[in-house]
Amino acid sequence: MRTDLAGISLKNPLIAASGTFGFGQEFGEYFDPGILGAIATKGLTLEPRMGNRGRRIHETPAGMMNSIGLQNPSVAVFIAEELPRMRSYGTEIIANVGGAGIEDYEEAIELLEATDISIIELNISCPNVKEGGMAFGIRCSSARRIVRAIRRCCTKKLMVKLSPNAENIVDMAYTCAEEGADALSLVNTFNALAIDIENRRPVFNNVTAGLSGPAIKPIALRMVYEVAKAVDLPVVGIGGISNWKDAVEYIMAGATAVQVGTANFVDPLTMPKIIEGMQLYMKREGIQNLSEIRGIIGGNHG
Amino acid sequence: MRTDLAGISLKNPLIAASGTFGFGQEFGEYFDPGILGAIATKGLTLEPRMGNRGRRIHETPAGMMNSIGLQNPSVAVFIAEELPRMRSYGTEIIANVGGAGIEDYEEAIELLEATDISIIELNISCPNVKEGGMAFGIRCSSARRIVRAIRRCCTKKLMVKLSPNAENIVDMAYTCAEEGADALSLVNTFNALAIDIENRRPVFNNVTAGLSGPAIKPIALRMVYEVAKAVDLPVVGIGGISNWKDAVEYIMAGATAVQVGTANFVDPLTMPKIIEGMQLYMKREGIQNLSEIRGIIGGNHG
Amino acid sequence: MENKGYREFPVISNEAVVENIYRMDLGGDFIAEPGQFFMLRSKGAGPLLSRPLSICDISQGYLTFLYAVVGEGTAILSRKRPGDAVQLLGPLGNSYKVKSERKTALIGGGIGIAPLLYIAKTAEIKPDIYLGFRDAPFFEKEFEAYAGKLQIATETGGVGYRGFVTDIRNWDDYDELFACGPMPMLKALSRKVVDCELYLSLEAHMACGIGACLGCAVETVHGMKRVCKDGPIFSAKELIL
Amino acid sequence: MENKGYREFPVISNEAVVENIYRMDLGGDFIAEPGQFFMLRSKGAGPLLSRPLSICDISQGYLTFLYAVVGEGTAILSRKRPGDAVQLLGPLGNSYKVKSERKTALIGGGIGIAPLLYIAKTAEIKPDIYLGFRDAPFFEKEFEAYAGKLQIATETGGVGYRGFVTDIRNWDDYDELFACGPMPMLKALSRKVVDCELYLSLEAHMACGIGACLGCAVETVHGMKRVCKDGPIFSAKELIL
Ligand SMILES: Cc1cc2nc3c(=O)[nH]c(=O)nc-3n(C[C@H](O)[C@H](O)[C@H](O)COP(=O)(O)OP(=O)(O)OC[C@H]3O[C@@H](n4cnc5c(N)ncnc54)[C@H](O)[C@@H]3O)c2cc1C
Ligand SMILES: Cc1cc2nc3c(=O)[nH]c(=O)nc-3n(C[C@H](O)[C@H](O)[C@H](O)COP(=O)(O)OP(=O)(O)OC[C@H]3O[C@@H](n4cnc5c(N)ncnc54)[C@H](O)[C@@H]3O)c2cc1C
Ligand SMILES: Cc1cc2nc3c(=O)[nH]c(=O)nc-3n(C[C@H](O)[C@H](O)[C@H](O)COP(=O)(O)O)c2cc1C
Ligand SMILES: Cc1cc2nc3c(=O)[nH]c(=O)nc-3n(C[C@H](O)[C@H](O)[C@H](O)COP(=O)(O)O)c2cc1C
Ligand code: FES
Ligand code: FES
Repeated sequence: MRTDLAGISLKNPLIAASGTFGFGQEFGEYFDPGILGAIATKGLTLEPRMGNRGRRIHETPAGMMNSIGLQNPSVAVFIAEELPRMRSYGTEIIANVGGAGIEDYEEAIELLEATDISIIELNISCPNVKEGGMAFGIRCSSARRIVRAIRRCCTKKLMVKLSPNAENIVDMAYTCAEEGADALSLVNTFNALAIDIENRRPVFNNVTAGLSGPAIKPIALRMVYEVAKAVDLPVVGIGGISNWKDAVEYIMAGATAVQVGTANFVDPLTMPKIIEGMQLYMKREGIQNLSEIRGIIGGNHG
Repeated sequence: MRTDLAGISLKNPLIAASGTFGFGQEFGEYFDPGILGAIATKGLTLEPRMGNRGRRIHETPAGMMNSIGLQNPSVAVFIAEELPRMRSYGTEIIANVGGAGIEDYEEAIELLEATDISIIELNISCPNVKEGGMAFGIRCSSARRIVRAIRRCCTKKLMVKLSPNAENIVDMAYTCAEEGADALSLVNTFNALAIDIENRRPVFNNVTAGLSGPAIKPIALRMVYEVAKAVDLPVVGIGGISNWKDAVEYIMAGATAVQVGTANFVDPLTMPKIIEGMQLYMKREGIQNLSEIRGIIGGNHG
Repeated sequence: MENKGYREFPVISNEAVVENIYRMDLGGDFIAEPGQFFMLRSKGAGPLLSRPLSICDISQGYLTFLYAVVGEGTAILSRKRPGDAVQLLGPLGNSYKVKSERKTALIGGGIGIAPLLYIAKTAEIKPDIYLGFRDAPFFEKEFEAYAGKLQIATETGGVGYRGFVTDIRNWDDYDELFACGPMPMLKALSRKVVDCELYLSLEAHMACGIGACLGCAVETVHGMKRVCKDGPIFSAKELIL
Repeated sequence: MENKGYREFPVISNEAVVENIYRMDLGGDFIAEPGQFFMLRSKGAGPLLSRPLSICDISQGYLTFLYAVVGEGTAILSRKRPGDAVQLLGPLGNSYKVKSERKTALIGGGIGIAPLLYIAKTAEIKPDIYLGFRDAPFFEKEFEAYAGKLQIATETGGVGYRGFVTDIRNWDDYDELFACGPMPMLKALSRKVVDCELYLSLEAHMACGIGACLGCAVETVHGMKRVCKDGPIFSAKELIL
């Protein structure tokens, strides 16, 4: 299942999604993270962040909302304390970078430039931080500014993570492609609302929070399909993937690789199970290489 | 629970959503449709439509996708054959109108002008017909054209039904308000994709289809909240409402009334149960009028 | 107008008759016509939509379903044990009666044999019954008491006629045929039958089961019809398959 | 590193001890520390996320949970019958041991009494136990064998001390206190206790239970900590409640 993602060769197309796999350590108790195609780190920012106060998790039908607020120890601490251990897993590490203003992003990237990480995932789509974050991911004009700025200082592979709240996901993808992104990953969480009717106020202090999980899969899959068909970049599909069938759907929609998020919480062994399931599936169907089915429903890949 | 919707007085804020309640007849076997605040008809078009071929229904986690394709007997046949019976229920009838081009919409409205129906729900958001339909509901400029044209020929209350696929739901709401809409209802279904991996093709002939049900509620609720806060029109909340608590959440987000769709399929008695549940809730909480809680989480209503 | 909706019934027994095929008996006094179906679900757990299942049999005090485990909904069903409860809406759909003045055969393929038992049991005169299976037959003994002639076909030839049940014979010496099974079987039968009335019981993906969603539409010479409300039984002449 | 994850265990019994409070026993040989918890769910049905439940007791061949039915997840749990199975991940979190050299009291409020039993049972020396209830006490007899002193408080005064369990006495003559219960109770206790070591077992909404999602974060003087991984037991001194 070896997969080429923008020139980086992954063992397989299964990537742990940012913010759902920590820095890998917790899952090490359950399986060897080295079997994964890659791990995207928890969203990193220039300065350490303690994240949001109040409720952070709310369950919804077949989904969950979160308002973690990019709690992280900072890029510098990540590089010093987490990266060496993550390196030892023997899988590709993708640094997911968030931020408030363009300068923050730039400085964070600069620090990462000095490491041996080969892929940066630029999170312009986190709905849970007040300043910056998702704001960049809604309109093409803002996205263009940040991708252009980051591209200038980033010699690593640059994967831009798109928000499903973007006004037009395909235009957004074009914009990122034009500004030199090497790959796109989508989707981040959907902006959503839950109300605590007993107390007559929003469940979350920030009012809205990000929806993820199986509930969003049909919408996310449609977006991945549209983007993969439209742009000539590798697309990493994300959203509600819980089993190997979901992963195969994304590949058939045109995704080069996939990320698994919420499902890691539901069962820490989700990802090894998906890898195994896909291997069996490929064997059963006589598929040598996923390119035989990639985009087979009508994308431009495969 | 009497509710004023743009000057029309409804018994209560519970409206059967278009396309999920037929013309009421089927539910008459289970309860008296006269207890509802209103019934929105199946989407009507100028010409009869047989709808889409192939699979029309696909279940998803906590949701469903449909690709019915506006199957309906035409506005004229509706007026002649269905409306008289619907009138006998003694509840408000809302004519939901779809169409391909602006002229179709206009002619359909003209026919309805000659009836005693007081509310038209303009469906600019159906994702399941190739021409027209949702196309109008994505960008403000197209929405403006159609709402303006319809407003000119429509003396009834005009409620525009928004698509969650709109590029910017708040701008869309402003646009409709500017063009003279009397009310807004949202959301219609989310454009979504499902793939039949065995046969390596989309489940639906039209490739994409509309996602509805509890899965979408958190996103739809957020949109209703944003729109109710932004515009000075009554907003009818739709999306995943399955029980009285969901309905109360929408009211607290700022909705004047709510529509129940998919949940009618899950249990034909959903709507009477919601009405009863809300009555008990109001009694328990000492709420005389829903305006006491409407928009209480921070909208401009109540 | 009754305020009925979904009602809960206790599981009396729920056992595999062969691998992946279960028979479930629910306690209650059921009144329904042969050929009808119920929408079925678990209480507060499992998928959003209910699953349609045909009436296989009704006896004093209980109702029988015969079902194949094909996905999540039927898997959950198969884990029900005596004393658990399931919720039913129905009976739904139209029905079919074998009439004494018509020489009738019932033809079932695979799990499509389910509705034939109650149809045979309520017949005015014993119909001939033809049951087709991929490999090993199941549940066929239950039909013995109610069949004029009972004939089995298996594709592998292990039991009875080797091949498709539709190829067992020429059907035109019957006045009337009733068939239920996979679509290719129903299509094959439609093509073969020339001179007798053929009724087909159809399946379709359903959301509501009561005629409201138009999800189960099937094309007929009289326009679109709903499998749940106008069917599930249609005259083959009327269908555009 | 073991490839463990969720494992299935059979329900041996599952009965209401009073209205809405259930005791569930699961069969198996469990090894866990007092104060730890499990993430628990049904197989292939029910909500997406698992529910955290404390270890109430472990005996030869079985594990006991004591839980309140508050929503969908616990309602589904309450319908499980002997022979059904549930899936568990764990044991998870840190633990708490009553040490012989420290004069210790365990204080529980409402369903917060659940973890106290196994803590008392595994204590090096019998702790004093104080249990508070709204109205009628429940499960209190189970503690008798393991308590130095056992005292009950009820808000209505029906049994034992009338009022909050936190107000039963001055706590400062204990060396150490362990408390579990609703947040207002824990806060009240934190304010009252001056001179002894206070440990609190916290609750938080959890997605993963293994430290990955950061959903259960709680603010401490050493920054954000995770209730599931760094807790559920924290020294009151370190918490910013
Ligand atoms: C009128 C009618 C009567 C039926 N009677 C029987 C019967 O007596 N015994 C029996 O074993 N089966 C019967 N079926 C088929 C049965 O409904 C499906 O096998 C069942 O719904 C599959 O559910 P699942 O969750 O296990 O499968 P999944 O494939 O996981 O289901 C996914 C979705 O597709 C729908 N679906 C899948 N297969 C079918 C199908 N063949 N027909 C309709 N919807 C389907 C499900 O209802 C569900 O919404 C009948 C179908 C209809 C329409
Ligand atoms: C470490 C730990 C140990 C616990 N031990 C016990 C115990 O032994 N006995 C017991 O009765 N309860 C215990 N709880 C609380 C128990 O987890 C909740 O009552 C339960 O999750 C409610 O689920 P529900 O679906 O019935 O309620 P719902 O309110 O419908 O649940 C909705 C969501 O909120 C979460 N949730 C609701 N209440 C709580 C809560 N108090 N704490 C954490 N999450 C919550 C649920 O897990 C679910 O994700 C413990 C909680 C934690 C964190
Ligand atoms: C608890 C949680 C934390 C997340 N944190 C981040 C983050 O820090 N950076 C980021 O780019 N995405 C973050 N995400 C988004 C996920 O990476 C993923 O895009 C999203 O959850 C959709 O995938 P899923 O449905 O598989 O969960 C987070 C998601 C969850 C649920
Ligand atoms: C089967 C089906 C048919 C529908 N047909 C129409 C329609 O004809 N016109 C329309 O405006 N909306 C139609 N809708 C959308 C619903 O009215 C509603 O906006 C949507 O389903 C979201 O609400 P829900 O989550 O409660 O179902 C249809 C929805 C479904 C599921
Ligand atoms: S299933 Fe809804 S109309 Fe037939
Ligand atoms: S529940 Fe996920 S980190 Fe604690």
